[in-house]
Amino acid sequence: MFGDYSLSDLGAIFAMQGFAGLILFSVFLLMALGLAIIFGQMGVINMAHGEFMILGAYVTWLTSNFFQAHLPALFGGYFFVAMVLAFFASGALGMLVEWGLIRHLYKRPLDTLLATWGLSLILQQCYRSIFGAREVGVDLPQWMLGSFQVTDAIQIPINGVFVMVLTILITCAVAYILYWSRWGRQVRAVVQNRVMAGAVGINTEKVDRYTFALGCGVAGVAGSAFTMIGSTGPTSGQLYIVDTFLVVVFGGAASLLGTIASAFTISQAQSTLEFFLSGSMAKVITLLAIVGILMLRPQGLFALKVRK
Amino acid sequence: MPIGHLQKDFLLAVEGLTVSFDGFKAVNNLSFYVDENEIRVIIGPNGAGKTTVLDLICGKTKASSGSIQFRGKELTKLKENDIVQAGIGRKFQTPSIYDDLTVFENLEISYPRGRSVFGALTFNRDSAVRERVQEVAEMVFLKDRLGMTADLLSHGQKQWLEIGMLLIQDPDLLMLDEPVAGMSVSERVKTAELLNRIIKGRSVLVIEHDMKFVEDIAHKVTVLHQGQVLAEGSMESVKANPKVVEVYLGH
Amino acid sequence: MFDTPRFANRSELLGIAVLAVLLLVILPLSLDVFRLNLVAKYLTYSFVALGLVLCWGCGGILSLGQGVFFGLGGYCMAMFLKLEASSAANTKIQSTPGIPDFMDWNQLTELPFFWKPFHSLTFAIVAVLVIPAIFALIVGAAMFKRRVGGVYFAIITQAIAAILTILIVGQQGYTGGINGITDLRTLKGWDIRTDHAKFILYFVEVGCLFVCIFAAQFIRHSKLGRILVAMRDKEDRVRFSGYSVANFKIFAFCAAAVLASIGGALFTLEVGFMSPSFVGIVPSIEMVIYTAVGGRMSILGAVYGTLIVNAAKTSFSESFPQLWLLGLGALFIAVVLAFPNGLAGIWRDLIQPRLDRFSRSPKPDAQWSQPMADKAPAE
Amino acid sequence: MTDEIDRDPPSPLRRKLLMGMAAAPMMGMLTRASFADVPATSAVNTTGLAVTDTDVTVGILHSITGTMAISETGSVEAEKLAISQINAAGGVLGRQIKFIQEDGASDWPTFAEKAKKLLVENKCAAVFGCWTSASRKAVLPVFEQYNGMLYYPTFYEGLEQSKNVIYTGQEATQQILAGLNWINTTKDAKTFYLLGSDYIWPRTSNKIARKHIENHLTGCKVVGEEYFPLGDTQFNSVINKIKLTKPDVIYAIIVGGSNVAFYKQLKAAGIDLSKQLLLTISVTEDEIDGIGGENIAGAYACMKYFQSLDNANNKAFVPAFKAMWGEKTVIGDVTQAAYLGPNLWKLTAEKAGSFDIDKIAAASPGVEFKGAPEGYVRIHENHHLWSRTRVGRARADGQYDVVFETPDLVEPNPFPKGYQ
Repeated sequence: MFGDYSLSDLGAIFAMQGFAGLILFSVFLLMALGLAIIFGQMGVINMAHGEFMILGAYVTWLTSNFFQAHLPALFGGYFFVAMVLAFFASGALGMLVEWGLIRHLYKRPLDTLLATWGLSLILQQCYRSIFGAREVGVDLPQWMLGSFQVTDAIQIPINGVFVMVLTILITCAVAYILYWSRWGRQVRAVVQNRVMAGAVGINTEKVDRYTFALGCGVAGVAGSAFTMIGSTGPTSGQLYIVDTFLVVVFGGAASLLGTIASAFTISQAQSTLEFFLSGSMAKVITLLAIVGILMLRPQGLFALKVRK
Repeated sequence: MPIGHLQKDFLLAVEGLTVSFDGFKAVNNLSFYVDENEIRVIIGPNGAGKTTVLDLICGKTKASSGSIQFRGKELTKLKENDIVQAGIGRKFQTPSIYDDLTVFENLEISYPRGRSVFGALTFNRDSAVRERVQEVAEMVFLKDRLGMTADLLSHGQKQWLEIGMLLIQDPDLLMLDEPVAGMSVSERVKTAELLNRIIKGRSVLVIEHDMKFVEDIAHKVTVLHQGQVLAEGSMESVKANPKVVEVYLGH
Repeated sequence: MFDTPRFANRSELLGIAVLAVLLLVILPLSLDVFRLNLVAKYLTYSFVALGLVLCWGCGGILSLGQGVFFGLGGYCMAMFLKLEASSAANTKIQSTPGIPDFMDWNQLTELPFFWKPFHSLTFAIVAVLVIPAIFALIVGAAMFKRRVGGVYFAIITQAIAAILTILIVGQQGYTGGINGITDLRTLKGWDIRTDHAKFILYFVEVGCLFVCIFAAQFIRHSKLGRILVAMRDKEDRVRFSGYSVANFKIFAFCAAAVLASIGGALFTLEVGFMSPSFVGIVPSIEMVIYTAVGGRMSILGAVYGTLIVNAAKTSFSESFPQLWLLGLGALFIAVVLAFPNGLAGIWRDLIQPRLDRFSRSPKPDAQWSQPMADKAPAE
Repeated sequence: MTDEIDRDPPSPLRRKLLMGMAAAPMMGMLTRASFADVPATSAVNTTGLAVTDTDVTVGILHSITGTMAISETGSVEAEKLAISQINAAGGVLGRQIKFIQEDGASDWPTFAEKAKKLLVENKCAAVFGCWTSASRKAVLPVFEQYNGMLYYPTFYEGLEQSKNVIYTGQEATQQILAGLNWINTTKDAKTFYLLGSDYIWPRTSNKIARKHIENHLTGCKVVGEEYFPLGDTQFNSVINKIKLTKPDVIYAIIVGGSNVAFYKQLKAAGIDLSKQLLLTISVTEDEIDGIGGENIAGAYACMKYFQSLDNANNKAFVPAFKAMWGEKTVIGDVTQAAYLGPNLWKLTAEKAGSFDIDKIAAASPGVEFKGAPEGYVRIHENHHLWSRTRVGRARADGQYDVVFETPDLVEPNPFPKGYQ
């Protein structure tokens, strides 16, 4: 298929294709980070993860409307405000859900799956009742549209770069919180031995609640960022859920590094396959490969061998 | 200890056994031998690798290197259920019984018949099964609890139930991980009595911290420290061993 | 005292009898054919729920891909019916008469090789029973031998459901794509669309259901059933009692797959088409909730749970569709939080004791198998 | 949604069934024709449909929950508007239209179940509904078996014709051929890249487009054809392929949430739709709402109706729609086609002088609706509509500028020779 093209054309395409893979990687990672916290650290299977993301997207939409109506001069910067709001909105909902639902189910992980599935149905219907059944279009500030012209043939989408930078920042923040902060140590202590952590004076309830809220908040930011590349509707969240879980599981649930590596592997595989095959087949082959590898290595890519 | 391979027919021969978890050698080049009808107690400070040794023998953990031979059969390559069928029974540290089933059903499941899928599907609770269950239940002091859900038993009764489940399997080598931990004094006495009764005709490998209990039952004691054998011999000789004293008091 | 009932204990026999009266007498007499056909449609899901009781309730293996097996069974049956409906005479306006219409639209000029055996009803029925079993065997063996379990198994089955959906939708020349296989008309010349046929099919289905209930009861009350429960509790203990845990899990998973597949095949007969919307994740999870509502350990509960949830869904959604979704979501949460044993648990904990007090009859074995379900399983 | 005219409920059961159903504004009753003009029920209804001396019941069957609710909401709104307008003008054959709305829940078997209910239990004289091909395929056997009448609003792939269905949207050749001819002649486009969501409508439409491009447009060729799973949101790879092949025209039939992702990513990748030709048949004003006007401005869409259409009918229709459903709602091609359904049914019933399904089916060919917002439509022998095809160019405000319209009505041809 490359016979007819000049070398420089091909070079440009490979550069952009590599970049497309990187954007997909950022998207996957951003989707998966929140879940990596909730599922990886807490063992809770949050099937409503997509709906938390969409909450972030709706918050972004509301913020953009507010800025358009009341602060048109500051519209260029509304996105940053929106992301912060999305974080807190999804985080707050997360806290509420943890309090009302999740904390009763820590000993029954499979049941969290069913309960959060119910939650996702409720949230979808709420979005539909509140925001309408149609999709909403989020207007982006002008500077986020378009692309950098690197050479004649290579264009780098600005919003792609934005998502990548955002992903790097959030990943670093999450890594810092989980692995270097005092609070992160408490989280891991609670995960490893709830009773003991409680006995040494860690407020396990609070740690649970804030961990869950953090995961949901990160999902909200992800949803906010995805308004740049995807749709915002009551059921949009469902599009992400299978991919997200596979990324986390494939990486080895408890390992942040694993999540990063698995997002990278899956995104590169899919993006490359998409270039050579049709979109549908690329998806099927990627999923099959993941399932196959998980069967061979059920603990995921990066799992510690632990003594039980 | 040299790996002198004596041509004596040991029941269990563990040689050069090593396992490492991410570089940490929980068991390091360990060798020991158990005779027919011997009661061997393994003692050692926390983290010495005692439970890991049992895990390795029964297949729960795979060895990094070394061999475990049971009646001349290499166990390190076998699956857990095949190891059991070869004649090894294992009791876990915390009572591992089926909370949702009755005492009768708990014992029945361990009855060594109908272990394949279709065997289990067509398994018939005939008089042989019932008699054997009654017999074992009597041995482990649970005769009048047969219809009760196992969940409702006391801690000590759960330990006995698990021992009963092993008895009904009738293994040649019985491995017990802290069988009297968490028991009251009277339960402890009863358990010692029980063990003394059931060891007839089989070998037993016990992990225990309770020195009084160890002295009561042990033929031979192996002291583990940092995954290796520190000392081995009769209880008296081990107690007199300065290295053992150092390890125990040093901690 | 310790005689196992081979199929059912007294209270279960009573439950089966009540169900038989309900399905064979009360519903057919009180409902018109349209509503009876709806009941028949719900009952096809209860086959899936039966399988889930064995595999999830007893064995602790949560599969979120039961739709795959429901779909496989349904498609096997639909392929046979479609071929019968696509006789050369019926399809003479096509560019290639004698092949299903969707193939013609996709420029296929010849019947694909894997469709050919489905000219035979016998083959189709065998396929309904065997293909899902083989598929479950492959998936189950690959996973359980590697000790993939719990959450991971659930997520992987979900991924499998996603893969199969994309494949069916994408290969529309061979599968009918997103439309599914529609416009099925006759079974060996017998028009399955008439009211009379629907009526007869209903009874055929109820017959199949009772056969499956008895089979499930047999498994449940065999030692294998107890091993499944034991495995859910303490997998290691079972392993160290000399059982190959993987084989038992594979068996439970295969049994659930075959039950789901029978349900799917009957669905195709009752409804007259099969579509990939059943293969996906959403219906698979909904079927889990039917089981949970009925009581995940209770075989009869699964049937009642399926009937009740679906009846509620239909009647609510006719008037308040929005409310229904909220209601379904709330039901999921309520069942998980407050009634982990579902209807069966409510019956046992609240209703039966009162009945017993009422009748004051001694009931030596009525409680026989109940202790198993006493508490929510801790996975 | 529950303001109903139900003055004389026949039975409590029936009343229950009608709960949740909406009906026309009260003024409908005031302007009703005098009773003398109303033909007797026994004359207009010989087959036991739900027709009384004062009213006639129809069904509305769309997804209002699930993924398809996004698309189908507009159709429900249009059908309700049409019904209320007809009622206000005196109803059909002197009878007010009552409707029962059912939710297909984006699930095809549910559509079949609800269709059956509407026909068997409610005896609806007509049903307005369905959106996706899959839902129509699921209900078609039901309508044929129980002899109902379905008015189906969506543009679709063709290859179907039924006595029991009136297709008020365009079939594929109507929608596709004129647009390709136009872009070939006016823009001198020679190479086409075909894209689609992976299901029957995009695949069949692209097949027709490919045959037309290869066999009927001289010197033109297809340089790529790609399909994506429904709901896919990642298009960067295919966008790179497009950049590599540099087609004159991107021919896109992507639907649902994927649409939004596709156009946003296209824009972000620096493909400027004011320079790169893009022709779509799947993006109506409804979809632009979700995509965002600035992301798709410059693209061409080929269909039969745009909200900005400049004719007297449309100038009455758009304000009426907005008055009923809000100033911000937009009207897309399918919404307009859904509006035709009740009107065509009314005209047909009046022509036939009966509600009987067989008489409606027989009377349908030739029925003209001169008040159609799209201008003028007429039912063809094959139960599809004669209609004009138009090309619009998307503006940043989410509307289309109509840049081309076929001079004559295009004949519907659901089984096009040479395109199969």
